[in-house]
Amino acid sequence: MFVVASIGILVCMSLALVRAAKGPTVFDRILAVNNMGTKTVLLIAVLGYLTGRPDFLDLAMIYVLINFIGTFAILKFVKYGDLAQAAPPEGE
Amino acid sequence: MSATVLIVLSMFMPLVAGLVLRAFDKEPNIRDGFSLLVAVGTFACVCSLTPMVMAGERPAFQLLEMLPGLSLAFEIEPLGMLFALIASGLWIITTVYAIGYMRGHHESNQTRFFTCFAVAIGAAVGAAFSANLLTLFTCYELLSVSTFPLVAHHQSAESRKAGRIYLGILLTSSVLFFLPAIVWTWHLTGTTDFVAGGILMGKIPDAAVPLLLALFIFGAGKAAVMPLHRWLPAAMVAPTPVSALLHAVAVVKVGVFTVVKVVTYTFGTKLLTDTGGSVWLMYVASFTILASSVIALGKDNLKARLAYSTISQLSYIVLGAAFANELGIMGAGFHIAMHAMGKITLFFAAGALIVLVHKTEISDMAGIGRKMPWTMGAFFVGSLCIIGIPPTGGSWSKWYLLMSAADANVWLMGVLLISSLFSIGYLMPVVTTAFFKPLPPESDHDHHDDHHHEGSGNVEYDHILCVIPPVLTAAGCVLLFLFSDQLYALLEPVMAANR
Amino acid sequence: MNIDVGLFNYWVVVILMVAGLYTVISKGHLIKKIIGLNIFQVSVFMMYITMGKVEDGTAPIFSETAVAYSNPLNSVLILTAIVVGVATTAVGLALAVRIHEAYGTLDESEIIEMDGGE
Amino acid sequence: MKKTVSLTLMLFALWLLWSGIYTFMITSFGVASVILCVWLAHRMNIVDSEGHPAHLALAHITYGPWLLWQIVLANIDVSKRVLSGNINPCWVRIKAPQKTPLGRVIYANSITLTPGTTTVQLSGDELLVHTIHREVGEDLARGAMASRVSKLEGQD
Amino acid sequence: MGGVVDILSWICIGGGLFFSLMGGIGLLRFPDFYARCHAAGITDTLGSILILSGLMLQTGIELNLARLILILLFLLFTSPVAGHAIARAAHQHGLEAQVDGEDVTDA
Amino acid sequence: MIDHFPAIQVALPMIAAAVVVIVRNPLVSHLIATGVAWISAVIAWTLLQSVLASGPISYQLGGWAPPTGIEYYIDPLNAFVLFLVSGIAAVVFPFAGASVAAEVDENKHHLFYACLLLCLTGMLGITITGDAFNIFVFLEITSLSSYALIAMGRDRRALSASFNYLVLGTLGGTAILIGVGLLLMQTGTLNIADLHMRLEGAHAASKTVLVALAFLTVGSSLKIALFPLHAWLPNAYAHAPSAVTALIAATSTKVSLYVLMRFIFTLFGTAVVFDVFQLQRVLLPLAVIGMFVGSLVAIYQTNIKRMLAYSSLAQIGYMVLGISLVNESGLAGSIVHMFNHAVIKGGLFMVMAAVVLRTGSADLSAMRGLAKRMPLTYLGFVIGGLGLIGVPLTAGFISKWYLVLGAIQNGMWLIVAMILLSSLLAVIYVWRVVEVGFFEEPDPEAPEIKEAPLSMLIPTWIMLGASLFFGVMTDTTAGVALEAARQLMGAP
Amino acid sequence: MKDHDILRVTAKALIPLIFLFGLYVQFHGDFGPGGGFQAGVIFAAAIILYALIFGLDEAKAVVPPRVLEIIASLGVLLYAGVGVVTMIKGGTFLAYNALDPAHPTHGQHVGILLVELGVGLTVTAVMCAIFFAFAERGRRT
Amino acid sequence: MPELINIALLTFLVVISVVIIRAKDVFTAVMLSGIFSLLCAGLFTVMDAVDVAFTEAAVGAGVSTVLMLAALSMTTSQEKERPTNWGALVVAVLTGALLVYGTLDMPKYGDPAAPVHTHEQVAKRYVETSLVEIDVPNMVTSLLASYRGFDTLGETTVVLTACIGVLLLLGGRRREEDEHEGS
Ligand code: NA
Ligand code: NA
Repeated sequence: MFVVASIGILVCMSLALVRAAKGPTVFDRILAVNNMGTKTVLLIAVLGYLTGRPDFLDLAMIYVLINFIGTFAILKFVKYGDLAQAAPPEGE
Repeated sequence: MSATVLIVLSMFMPLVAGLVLRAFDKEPNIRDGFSLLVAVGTFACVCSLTPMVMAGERPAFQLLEMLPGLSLAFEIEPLGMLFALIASGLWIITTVYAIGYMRGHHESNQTRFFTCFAVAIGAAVGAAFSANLLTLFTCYELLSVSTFPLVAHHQSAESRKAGRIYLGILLTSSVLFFLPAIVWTWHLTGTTDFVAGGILMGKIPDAAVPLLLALFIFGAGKAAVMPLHRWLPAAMVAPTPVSALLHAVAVVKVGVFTVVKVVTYTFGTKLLTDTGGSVWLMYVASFTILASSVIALGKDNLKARLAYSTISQLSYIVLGAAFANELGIMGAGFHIAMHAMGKITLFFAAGALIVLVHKTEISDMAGIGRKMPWTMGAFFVGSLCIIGIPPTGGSWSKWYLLMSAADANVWLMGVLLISSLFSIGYLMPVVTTAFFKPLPPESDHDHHDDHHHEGSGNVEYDHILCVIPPVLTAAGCVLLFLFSDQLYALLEPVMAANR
Repeated sequence: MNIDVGLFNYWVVVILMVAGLYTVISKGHLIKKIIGLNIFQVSVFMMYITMGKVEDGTAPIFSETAVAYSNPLNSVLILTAIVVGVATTAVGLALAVRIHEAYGTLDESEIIEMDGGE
Repeated sequence: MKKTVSLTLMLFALWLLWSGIYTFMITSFGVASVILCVWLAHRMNIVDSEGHPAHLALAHITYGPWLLWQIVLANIDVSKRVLSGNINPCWVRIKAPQKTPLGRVIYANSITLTPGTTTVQLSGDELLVHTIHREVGEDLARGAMASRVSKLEGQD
Repeated sequence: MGGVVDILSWICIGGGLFFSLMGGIGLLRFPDFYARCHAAGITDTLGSILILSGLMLQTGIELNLARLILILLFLLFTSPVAGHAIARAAHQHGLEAQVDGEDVTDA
Repeated sequence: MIDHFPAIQVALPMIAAAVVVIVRNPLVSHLIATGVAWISAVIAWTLLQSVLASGPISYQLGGWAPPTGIEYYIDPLNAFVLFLVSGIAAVVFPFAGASVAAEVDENKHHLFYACLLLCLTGMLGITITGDAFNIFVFLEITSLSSYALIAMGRDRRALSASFNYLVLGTLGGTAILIGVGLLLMQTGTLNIADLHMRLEGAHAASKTVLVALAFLTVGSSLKIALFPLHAWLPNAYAHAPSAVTALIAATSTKVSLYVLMRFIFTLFGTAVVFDVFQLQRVLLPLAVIGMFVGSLVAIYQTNIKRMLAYSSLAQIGYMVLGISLVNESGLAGSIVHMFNHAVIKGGLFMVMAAVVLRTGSADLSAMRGLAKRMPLTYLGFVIGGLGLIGVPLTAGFISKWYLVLGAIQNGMWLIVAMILLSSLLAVIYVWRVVEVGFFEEPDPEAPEIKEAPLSMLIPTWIMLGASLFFGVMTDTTAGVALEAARQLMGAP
Repeated sequence: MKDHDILRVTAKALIPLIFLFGLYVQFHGDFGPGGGFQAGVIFAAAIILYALIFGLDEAKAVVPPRVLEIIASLGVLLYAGVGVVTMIKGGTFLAYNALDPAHPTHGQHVGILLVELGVGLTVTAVMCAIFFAFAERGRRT
Repeated sequence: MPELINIALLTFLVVISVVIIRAKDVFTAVMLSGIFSLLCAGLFTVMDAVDVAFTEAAVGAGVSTVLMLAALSMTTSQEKERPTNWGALVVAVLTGALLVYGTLDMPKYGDPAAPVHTHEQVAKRYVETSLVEIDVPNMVTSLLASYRGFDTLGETTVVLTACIGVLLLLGGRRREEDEHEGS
């Protein structure tokens, strides 16, 4: 059962991966990557059950955090990194 | 004083003096006086060792162990004693001469000159006293390095190029051939010590003997066996006292000294005669003798002619070693001394011509002998010594070599005779030109004018410091003829060991 | 049900290493090189972890129900290696930033050109 | 102060939930950890009604299930659209009626959380929302969710 | 009991997978970035909720249940913020949406 | 206390680095770094004497006996390298002061000294450990600190050089990681002695072990900068701050070479490496090519730091050559050349640091007539240069002696000629510099240049004095090297 | 981004939780996955998130860079210090048994706790310091 | 059947790495490398290396990505067009071929009899006696902090070194432009 769940999640991830690879805009990629992150959280959670050690859910927890912070870093980069070329950022 | 102290003093006095001299950069008189003092002191030390060696002692001293089982050690045997005497003795005279020459020539960097000079003599004495191949090699290289600044002394593009050729050939040959020869010897025998009668007997395959010998001979590039002779004429750009040092006293003599020493103390003449390992060397040496004589005949520049003469004369010594018999060794040993004395006389004279009347080409020297009778007279005596005509020492060495050839390879007697004729041919015309051709008009001097001299009017033909040395050495040539017994007695043990 | 994967893991790991190595050597953008280095290193980590896996084993944290544990040694080594990797990445990125400030580019060949071909 | 105490308690409760190991040592580490967290939070100046909306905890009990239901409905709706391809995107500009920034944030997040609507901008009380279909947008503009969130805020 | 819970758990996970798949397909199919945001939202919300619920059903009353709930809350708390932030960034960046007709307003 | 010297050897500079970061004061940092380097040298010397007197030392970190825990294992070889590294550091650290003050921002001095200390920590750690993975960890400490130190050079090229080194160094480190992993897979252990024991058995000739050997060799060769894996070295040496160049050039490649020796001789053993896998057939040609390429390219350099860097390539060739001769003399030559080259090259780079400090350039043209202005410094260059050539009475000669002896023992006459020819190339590039300094007149318009400060001259001359000293007093170098080579070649 | 309500509110709520999670990971490394290193990264992540949302200056006010340098060093000193103490107590370097010879496992526990704490301190401080360095450098573009 | 997931994840990783290589925009490559790390972490979980998975997620997907983005924001994310570097490809593929050759003698995946699991004083001891000797349930922690505690001290030092390195490189004021001109 958990194998099926994992495989299912993996399939979903592959769809997101295609979007991440295709783009076309940066934001599509960010969206896809963020989405993959969420799916990885689910995958890890399921894997805990699959390997018979569900006590490792802390792993999934850290994934959520990392995904969140990572997304912010990306956005900060997009906003101040790329836009800085066009116009200076308004304060920090 | 004990022998050890004397050995140390005779080697290290010059070396230390070289460093101390630097302190007197601004005080030329103190500097030159000090140089002379050290030269005399060194000679005194060497001399006081002589009776011991003549008495059959072998004073020895190990400085330190350079590699496990390989030491930097010194032991005085007759050949080395002879060489040390020549080097330190002639150093005194050369110093006197150099002071006159350098001052007369207003040379710059005189301190560097005297420093390197002192170090070179120290290295030469060290080489003479060395007890093993490693020590000899060390001193040999020290000599190369310390004489480089002397050759390149003028700092001109030409002299730097000459310096490069000089150091290039000497270092290349020694590192490429001499060093592996030593290591090979060590590998074969487990020692590099000089032992009377040689160490290689029974430890080396017969076929390898000529090869190892070749490595040693060409490794000692200072012996100027063709084709490794190019450094010698190149080094002619150096100031004349340097040429004297290079061609008579230290450098070339270390080369041939090494050859003789290796033949007698590493191979042993018996090994060479048994295996015929040195036959090839006889022919190479003979070729060098003849070829360089022929070249010398064609040189108009006096120093260049003397240089090729030197190449030729050195190969006499190598030839003596190659004969690998008693008389050959004796002749080689004798000729080290005789050629030193003769050739230094010639260079002193040539230098005097340069510094006093700015003559370098033989064709310009017409009649100069009448203006400078002492100088050119000395030149004449020196020439006799080189050619081998009595009453000069050169006649003895030539004689021994001739006898040795009769023993080893009769055909090569012809080479010796022919080359003697050649040497007459390239030396005597200088004397005849100087004495018997008329002096040209004064105006000819103009094109020798350089920034040291205001004009040609104040030519000083007989500067005392430039005249006394050649006269002294010329006298030495005659004395060596007279006291050959002592020399024979000194070298006799070497022959005995190679019987 | 166990599928015998045999050496498949290792082979894929090798493919990843090749990809990483290729990126490092061939790419001109310095940060991309660092990404390549990361891929290369991570695939090595994977090699270690793969060899540490024991069939029917579980994570090497004590558990009443476990029948076998996978090898903790490999995990420990790779923990250290990961840290080393991120340390290198940080220094490499800092260098890249400084290089961009100094040269105005991150392209390797342009930098070499500006250095005079050294 | 009230906020600090409740944050402390909440964090400690969280520790106990996470930890699962209730030895004296580990629990005292927990106490120390919580104190450190609170201290740092104070240093960062983030212990306020925004950062720690304890006062809304009760309100969420009713709002949560309602929102969940909305999410389910919206999911089904968007899934259908994925399959059918029936989309007609449009922008929706509405005012957030909530009085506090926190309230507006909850409202904006609720909008985003329900698939089919995404808050793109929240400036002041102006909301710009992208919707997958005009119908969804018009539905949002009617303000059912807005009043729910306002009520939630009002329970304070 | 076990059987019923398992079936429920299956249904939850299956449903979660279904919605995730829808999200994935939407992410691929939808024509522009803003529309794809909505598709991504499916996975973020119902997909996660159902799958994690399925796991919760497998867990029983223990600490891991609390962990799962916390993870779910974290997810639900952070994903709209992230989704919003991405959309906002795109909007500020000037990314045009393919929209038909007038903006809808509440006025 | 003495029992714990192995641990203190590594822990002391590590702790000192952390303390220096906290202290922050530049002067105090410099003093701490210098003091620690001196203490390290004393400890290393004590360890060396102890190993020579009473055999190898094993120190069990964490109290776990090997192979369970990590072991420090000190035999003559690594005791020798420990002394080499800490000895060089003891001279270079005090020397660094003037150079660092001129080349590094003042508010970063403490970080710079911390980095130097960490570099030292790493090198000592690599050398002392008996655990294959622990080597990797400390290798990375050394590498990371080196990257940062090199990048501190004034020229922007220091940055690109450092980046290059980072990329290649990381590839090298990772290659070592792969090699260690493959061996772990085959044996289940990381302890070098244990690995050796287990590799002697059934796995000796397995494909995995062969590949492990290949990766370990390539990995260490990258760090050694063995031709053709040397691309990082010339620029790194040329553009790093002078004091850093002196330290790294003298020690870093030596430590990596030590690692290679450790892998070849202790881990795999000569039987596996040379009899089964015939590694010498690869190393020997590479070493020889490296010797010539390094020397030939050095001849054409006008930047003298770069010239010396290429000369290092050639010298590295000698050291690897010694390994690939597979006899005691060759290996002893290699080991003793590690030491001798460290002293010589360290001294030469210190001379160049003084030159750069005074003239602001390492270019040959800047050195015209410099022998008059900076006589002691320039004489230092001559001494070092002679050592590089391998003139008797300098340390370089000792190395050449053993290498030539090793080659002759194998009957490899061509190799003998190669060794000697390549040292003649050294004559050319050294003499160019000597000529320019002594036999050309300085640019009359150039500003008056003073002799280097005493704080630089004294360490420089200590280093060069050592190159002379160890050219004649060889008990501690050649003697130990012979002993180490004997043990490595498997003699009882 | 500071004035952005949604992010600000979210961050304010999340950061204490992340801190706590980091500390949880720090102290439960003995029982489950995690330990000093992971804890350090998580802890630093919270600070980085704070810096991302509230700005670098605010973050530096909370944890000054100089303090980070000191903490980073203290971590290493703590770790190495444990080793020194074990040496003084008669064991070898890092032989925790020597910390409590009567109860070796207790010694191990104490040792492991302390060294993990050292790792955590260093990693937290270093990750923050590195991020600050990058952010500071980038700000002036 | 976790092997299936294993294979699927590995395949994913290969695809991602290819996309990374081909991506012209380094920004995309950075984001994908974050995902790469996340998936690796998943793989590590399947292979029972939970601590490693934890770390890889935090480091690979978190710290590295953030730092790369920070670096990119100061530099440029556009990569210059370059022709395929066949030399590099050959080197990389040869390295790979060598490794594949090396795998041929390796124990199979998961083989409990592999030497790495059966060394009496190493793996076996860690698994079997660490609970007695150290009494910590997480063997990785026992190993990391005690049996191989010195490695971890080294690792911590590496971290400190990186910090010092970055501060040396990026700390303080920037240098003037003219100082950068090469000599
Ligand atoms: Na939504
Ligand atoms: Na842990």
